[in-house]
Amino acid sequence: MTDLVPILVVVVPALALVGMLLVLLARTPRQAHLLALATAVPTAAGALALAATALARGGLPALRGQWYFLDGASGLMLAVIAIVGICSIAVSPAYLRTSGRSWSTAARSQSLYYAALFLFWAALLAVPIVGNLAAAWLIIEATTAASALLVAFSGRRDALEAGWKYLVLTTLGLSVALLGIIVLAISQANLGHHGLHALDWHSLRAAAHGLPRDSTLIAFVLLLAGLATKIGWAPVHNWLPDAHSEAPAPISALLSAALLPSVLLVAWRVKSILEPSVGSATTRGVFIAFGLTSILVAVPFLWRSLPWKRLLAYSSLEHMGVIGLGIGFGTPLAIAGVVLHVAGHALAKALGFYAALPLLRIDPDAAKRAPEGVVGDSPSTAAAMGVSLLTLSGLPPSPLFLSELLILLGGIAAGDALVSAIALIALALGFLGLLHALIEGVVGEHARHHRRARSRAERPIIALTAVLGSGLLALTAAGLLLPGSGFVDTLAKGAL
Amino acid sequence: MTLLGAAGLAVLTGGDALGAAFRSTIGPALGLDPLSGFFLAVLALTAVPTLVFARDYLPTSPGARAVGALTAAFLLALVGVLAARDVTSFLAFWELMTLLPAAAILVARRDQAVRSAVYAYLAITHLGGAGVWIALLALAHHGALGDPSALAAAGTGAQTVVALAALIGFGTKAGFIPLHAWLPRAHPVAPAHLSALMSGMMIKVALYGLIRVEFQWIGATPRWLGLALLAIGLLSSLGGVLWALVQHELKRLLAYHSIENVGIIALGLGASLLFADAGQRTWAAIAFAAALLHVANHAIFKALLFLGAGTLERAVGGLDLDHLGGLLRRMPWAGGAFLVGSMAIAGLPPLNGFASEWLVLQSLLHVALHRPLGVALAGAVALAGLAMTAALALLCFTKVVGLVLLGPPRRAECAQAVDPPMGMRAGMVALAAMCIALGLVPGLVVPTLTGLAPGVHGTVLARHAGLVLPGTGSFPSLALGLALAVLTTALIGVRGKRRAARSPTWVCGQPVAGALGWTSAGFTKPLRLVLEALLRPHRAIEVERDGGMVQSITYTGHVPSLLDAALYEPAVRTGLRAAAVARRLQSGNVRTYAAYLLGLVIGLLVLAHTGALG
Amino acid sequence: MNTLATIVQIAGVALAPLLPGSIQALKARLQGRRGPSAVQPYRTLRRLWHKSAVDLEGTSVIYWIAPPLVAACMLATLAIVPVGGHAGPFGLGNDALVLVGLLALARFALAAAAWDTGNGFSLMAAARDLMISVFGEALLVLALLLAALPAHSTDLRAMSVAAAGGHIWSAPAHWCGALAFMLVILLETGRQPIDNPDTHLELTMIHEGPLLEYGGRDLAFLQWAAGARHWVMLILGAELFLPHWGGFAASLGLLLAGVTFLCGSLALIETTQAKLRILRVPALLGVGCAIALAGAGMWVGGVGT
Amino acid sequence: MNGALVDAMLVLGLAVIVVRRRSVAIGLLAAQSLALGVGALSLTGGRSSDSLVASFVLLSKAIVLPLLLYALIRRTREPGLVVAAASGLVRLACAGAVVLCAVVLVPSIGLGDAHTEHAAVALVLLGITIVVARRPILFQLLGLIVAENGLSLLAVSVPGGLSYVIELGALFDLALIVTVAAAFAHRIHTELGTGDTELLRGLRD
Repeated sequence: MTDLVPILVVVVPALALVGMLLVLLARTPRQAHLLALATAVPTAAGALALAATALARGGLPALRGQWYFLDGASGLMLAVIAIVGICSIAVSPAYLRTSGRSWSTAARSQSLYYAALFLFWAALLAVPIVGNLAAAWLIIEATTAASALLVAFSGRRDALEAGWKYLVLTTLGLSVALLGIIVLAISQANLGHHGLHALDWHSLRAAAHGLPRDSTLIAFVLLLAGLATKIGWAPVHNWLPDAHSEAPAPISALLSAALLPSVLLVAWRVKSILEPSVGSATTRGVFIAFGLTSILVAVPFLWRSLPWKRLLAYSSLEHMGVIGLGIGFGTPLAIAGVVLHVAGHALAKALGFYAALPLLRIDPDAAKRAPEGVVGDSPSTAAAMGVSLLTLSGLPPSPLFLSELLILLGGIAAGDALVSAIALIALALGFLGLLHALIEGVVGEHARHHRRARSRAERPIIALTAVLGSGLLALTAAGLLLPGSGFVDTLAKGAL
Repeated sequence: MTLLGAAGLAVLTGGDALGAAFRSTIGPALGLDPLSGFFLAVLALTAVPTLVFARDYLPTSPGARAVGALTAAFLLALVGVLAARDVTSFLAFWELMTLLPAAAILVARRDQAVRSAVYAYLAITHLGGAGVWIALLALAHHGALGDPSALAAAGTGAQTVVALAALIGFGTKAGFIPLHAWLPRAHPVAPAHLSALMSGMMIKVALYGLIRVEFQWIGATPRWLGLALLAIGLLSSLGGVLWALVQHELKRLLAYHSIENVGIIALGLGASLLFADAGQRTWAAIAFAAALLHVANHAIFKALLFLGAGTLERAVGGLDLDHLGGLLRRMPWAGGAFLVGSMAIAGLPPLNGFASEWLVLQSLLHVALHRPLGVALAGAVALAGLAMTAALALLCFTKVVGLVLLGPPRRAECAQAVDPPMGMRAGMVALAAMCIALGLVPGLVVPTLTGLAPGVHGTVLARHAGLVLPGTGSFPSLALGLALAVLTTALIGVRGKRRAARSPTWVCGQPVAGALGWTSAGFTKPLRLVLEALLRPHRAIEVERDGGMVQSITYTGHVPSLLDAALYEPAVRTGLRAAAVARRLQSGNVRTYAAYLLGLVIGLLVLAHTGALG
Repeated sequence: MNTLATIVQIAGVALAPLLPGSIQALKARLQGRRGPSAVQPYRTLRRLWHKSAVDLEGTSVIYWIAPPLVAACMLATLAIVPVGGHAGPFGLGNDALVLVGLLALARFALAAAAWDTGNGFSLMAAARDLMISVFGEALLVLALLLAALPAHSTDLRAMSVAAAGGHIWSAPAHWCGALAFMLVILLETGRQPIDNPDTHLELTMIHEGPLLEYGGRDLAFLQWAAGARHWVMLILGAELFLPHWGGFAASLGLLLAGVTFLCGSLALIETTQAKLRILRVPALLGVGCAIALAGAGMWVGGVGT
Repeated sequence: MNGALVDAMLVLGLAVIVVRRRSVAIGLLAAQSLALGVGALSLTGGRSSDSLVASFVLLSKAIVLPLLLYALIRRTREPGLVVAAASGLVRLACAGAVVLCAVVLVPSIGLGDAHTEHAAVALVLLGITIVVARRPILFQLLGLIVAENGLSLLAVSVPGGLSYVIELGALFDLALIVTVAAAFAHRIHTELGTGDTELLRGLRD
């Protein structure tokens, strides 16, 4: 398996790009969809194969080549991106059928949609495996271009607004990050490491001790500030709720479940390579500060009765905060929690966004208003929403319960008992909002008149709920084995 | 369920631990030790009759199948909390225990009132639950689950934090005043068997957690904790019974009584801590046993009463106290059981309520016998308070018995009420029998319970039928019960059969009319007048006149819950207002957002420049 | 001497009605009337014994069982309360707090019976009785606590022994206890200023109220129970809070003296005191509680011991 | 790099904040990009060919982007001048303050001359400031490009030149972004009839 890796790491993103070209050739929407699936399946398979290889290596040192770098974290992200991506492509027709006017004529717009989606996906798949900081930056920037188009796909005024904000803010943020990268490059150049490979993860890691502290600190700060914009950490998260609520549901799923964590992964790697020269106190402090702020900022927004997708967006903010906190704590327990949290959050959030498709079909003004008593109209949609909400609010037996427990325990172990306590209380406060959405939105009674769901249209969401739900339970079971496993310990050591 | 109960009983009597011991690891582990065994046994004692009851009760209610399944899951969660031996599974089952009844309630009914009640329940308990999380995570971190020395090593600071967090966390779930606000909301809306289990067992499991942490895991317990428990207990018992007294709806009344009884248990526990602090092992064990005995008793008679309430609701529809009556004659089985339960909860000899209250009273009295002065006075005050509580409970349940079971039927449905089907009857009668049995021979149980107290090996008491304690003129419950029975029957015999013709009751010669009937508000009027300053009752009288002639007079009165108005509503209001202010962050203006970014970058640069980032 | 104590205790069953009778007689004397003689209660009981009991429409078993139950409770208390520091082998123990429970049971039986009859006057009285008992019970328990302090036990025999001798009177706590228990006696025996046993106006009744719907032997039971309550309370008062010392015979004698003294003082209070407004009573009892607490504090604080 | 050019870039950047007409602003930007390109060219002496390529790319960008933007404003007619967020002086003052921050806060990051370092950082912050200070959608676009010029400035002055792969990649990415952004600007214009971002406030809490 391992010897296939160098090929796979090239093939997987390449396949996605091929898919992009193919769908552009499609004549009819139907063709486009078939072509999309046809290429998506092997792509996902390849990505999962890579992920399996990476995860199977457990505690062993990471695989790396001239251009790629594959460790457990990359494996995790690959798996998440692959699964969410293929699900998104699978449900896309359900969205396109109902989508209104768009950039151009319907037929073209659909293949454009798929093209942009594949470009986005390809970039996402590349982020965790690329072995170079600068290259990672380039790819992230590329995701911005692709996803901005997708966010504004519906062409509605609000969608344009959301897309514009997303574009401007993330680009600005990323230029700040690039500034940081260049500063690093300068320091490397002064150490005599020239050229691109001076910015490879491992060469940075190797040189880390020699890097001058001041400029490295500046670089770290700028990088974090920049990436935070893309991760959606408070206080620079503001594009996130708009983009997530206006984008097509499949895209929102990718944004929330795949994009944010993979950028977070990059930030994590920056942390672990710069730790030797900047000092762990600083790096931990910055991460914990971002995490805690995000959780606290999310709470008041969750308390408002929000439209479904916007609610999920703010819960993404909260969960990015939790993950950042876990990485900041950095103890093996916390890292185990982070790993579990990323996976669990991805599945639950994706399911939630997919549930938005039938929801909007039943109740079109759910785009603007909080849902009411969905169970009355479509039990299966309600079930999907319920599963997603219960998981996101960290109740057993969901994996997020376990991961939050692990992260908080890790926090106490790291000596940040106070931070953990605050985070815990903030999470409990945020839970109130999700709970309200669950009780009023899902099981309540509805005042508005709705279309009743046709049983045929229910099938996909039922299937998704079953699959992702069982996946979540499996995660919980797996999560019990995580603590103390070599896989986690190597991650915690930040060996790159 | 029965099997589990048996297992619990076995472990309880066997006195040795079963399964895994406590550990501070993540991996799940289950096991039992005598304390969990005791609670498990109580759980079984209440759950089995309740389930028997539910078999005939459920099928006629909406979503019966789902509710049944959820009930079973709920019971498993309760067992899980009792059997959990590691932090993960404990917290997991803890959350499930909170969540499942809410789900069951929502399946059964979904109207606005129920939803808001369930929301309040989940919200408050979950917020309080944060305390449980903090306490347990801290314990787990110090490896102090099941190892008292570990936390003691961690220093008094950690001890205090854990103790407080646990007190708040478990206290919320147990319904201590002022953390009780969810309880009178949630219990009334649940189906009868669920209310029985929630009120009977769920809050007891919370107490189980409290005992675990405060008595076993935090090492040497500080004196302030004992005093705090006394204060909380006093507040809860008096407050609970007072507000129960002024309720007009039976289930709400019962819910408030749960608060009262939890308070009594807290009094026992506090006394035990104070004894332990003073180094009096025997009395510490006795007070502990008193608390545990009351746990069992309350679980039994509260379950009985809630089942009874459910039955009555079925029979006559609606539980407004002023519209029941005369049911003892019409439903002798259910009514009789309900009567027994009421007498037991009112703490009347020779029923089980009196036995445990007598023990708690004795413990408090003996607290008051000992120096230092502060503790002694606290004991004396608590003693007086408990006496008042008992008297108030007596007043309250005299009212309940009178309005529900006795006198003329106050509504047409009551006149046609009949006994429920076999299963429901059986469940209630079984519980009533337990009330009597435990009341007659508490002495057989108490020595075992004293053995459960921390630092006690074996038992400190000899086994009798009655309660024979040092420093008391013993309470031979069995003899007393028999004596009362024999004497009463003898006197009845002496009285003979001579009776005059049946006559109506004396109302100054007027015809007996329903309008002359005494109401709940009327019966508690003297007390309301005396405690007007505290209870702040609202009352409104509307007199309709027509040409000087009074056509109709309508009286409406209710007593607001003081704490809701004083504590919860302002807190919620300020919270929401603050949130609304905070939401201005998301102004919708892209330029503002860019400004955030600029500020963030410059701010971080400043920090780096000033060296604040190390 | 236990046998003697037993005899006295059993004699109490017969002697109990004598106490209210004698109090009434004394009171009449103090008021300068020629009232009924001290044995009047016995005459009443004989009369009632030959009347047939009333049977009410729509009542249940509670109404039927209440009077015997109340009487049974009082019999049990008679067995529990020792005389001269000794009690017969009735096997019911001698615990002070059990006494409280039995009194509560009797109270419940009467109030429930009142509900069963649905008679407004009975209920009015029952409500008042229970309301006052809320504070009365606290006072009673505190008074018992004060008596238990020197004995370190709630065993009535030990308590009466500990209260013997003169040195106890040097402790202010004992005085407080005596004062508190005097209030308890006033309350439990239904005397002025708390209740007026002579009233025939239903609206003012407290202890008499629930008896309204009873007649014949039922009423006889209840009347006797009222007498028995006098007996129990006065004996307790004399045992725990009046001076006694020396052997059993002496203490029996002093017990007799004490009871007579208490009867006299009750009669005196009833002649001199007007009846208190019902809503003022809790305040009075509250003051009693405060005194008792102060006493307990002083005792534990070691004042005068 | 020649200090005068750097200063010129800064001044031009500041000017973009102040000027009112879109066409003028685009002119200024073109000038700035040209200055950057020339400066890059001047640095190529005695370096690898990468940097030569890079500088030529920069120059060509200096030509292409302004044309693209010009085309954009030709296609999107503003009904009238968009009301300014704040008066020119205030904007200038803010910009000056930001530049000062950059100068004060940024320590030596290892590039030979502190002047260029500060200028580059200042330009990036200036870009953000433009977005903060200017309402018209086009100006926010210009802000992105100014920031990007700052980055390129730093990139080209790295001793030994930052590998052209990065530079080209960055340029490509940003060009892509700019085109996408231009497309957005056009759409928004047709949607709103004006390029005033104050109207884009539909999404808020």
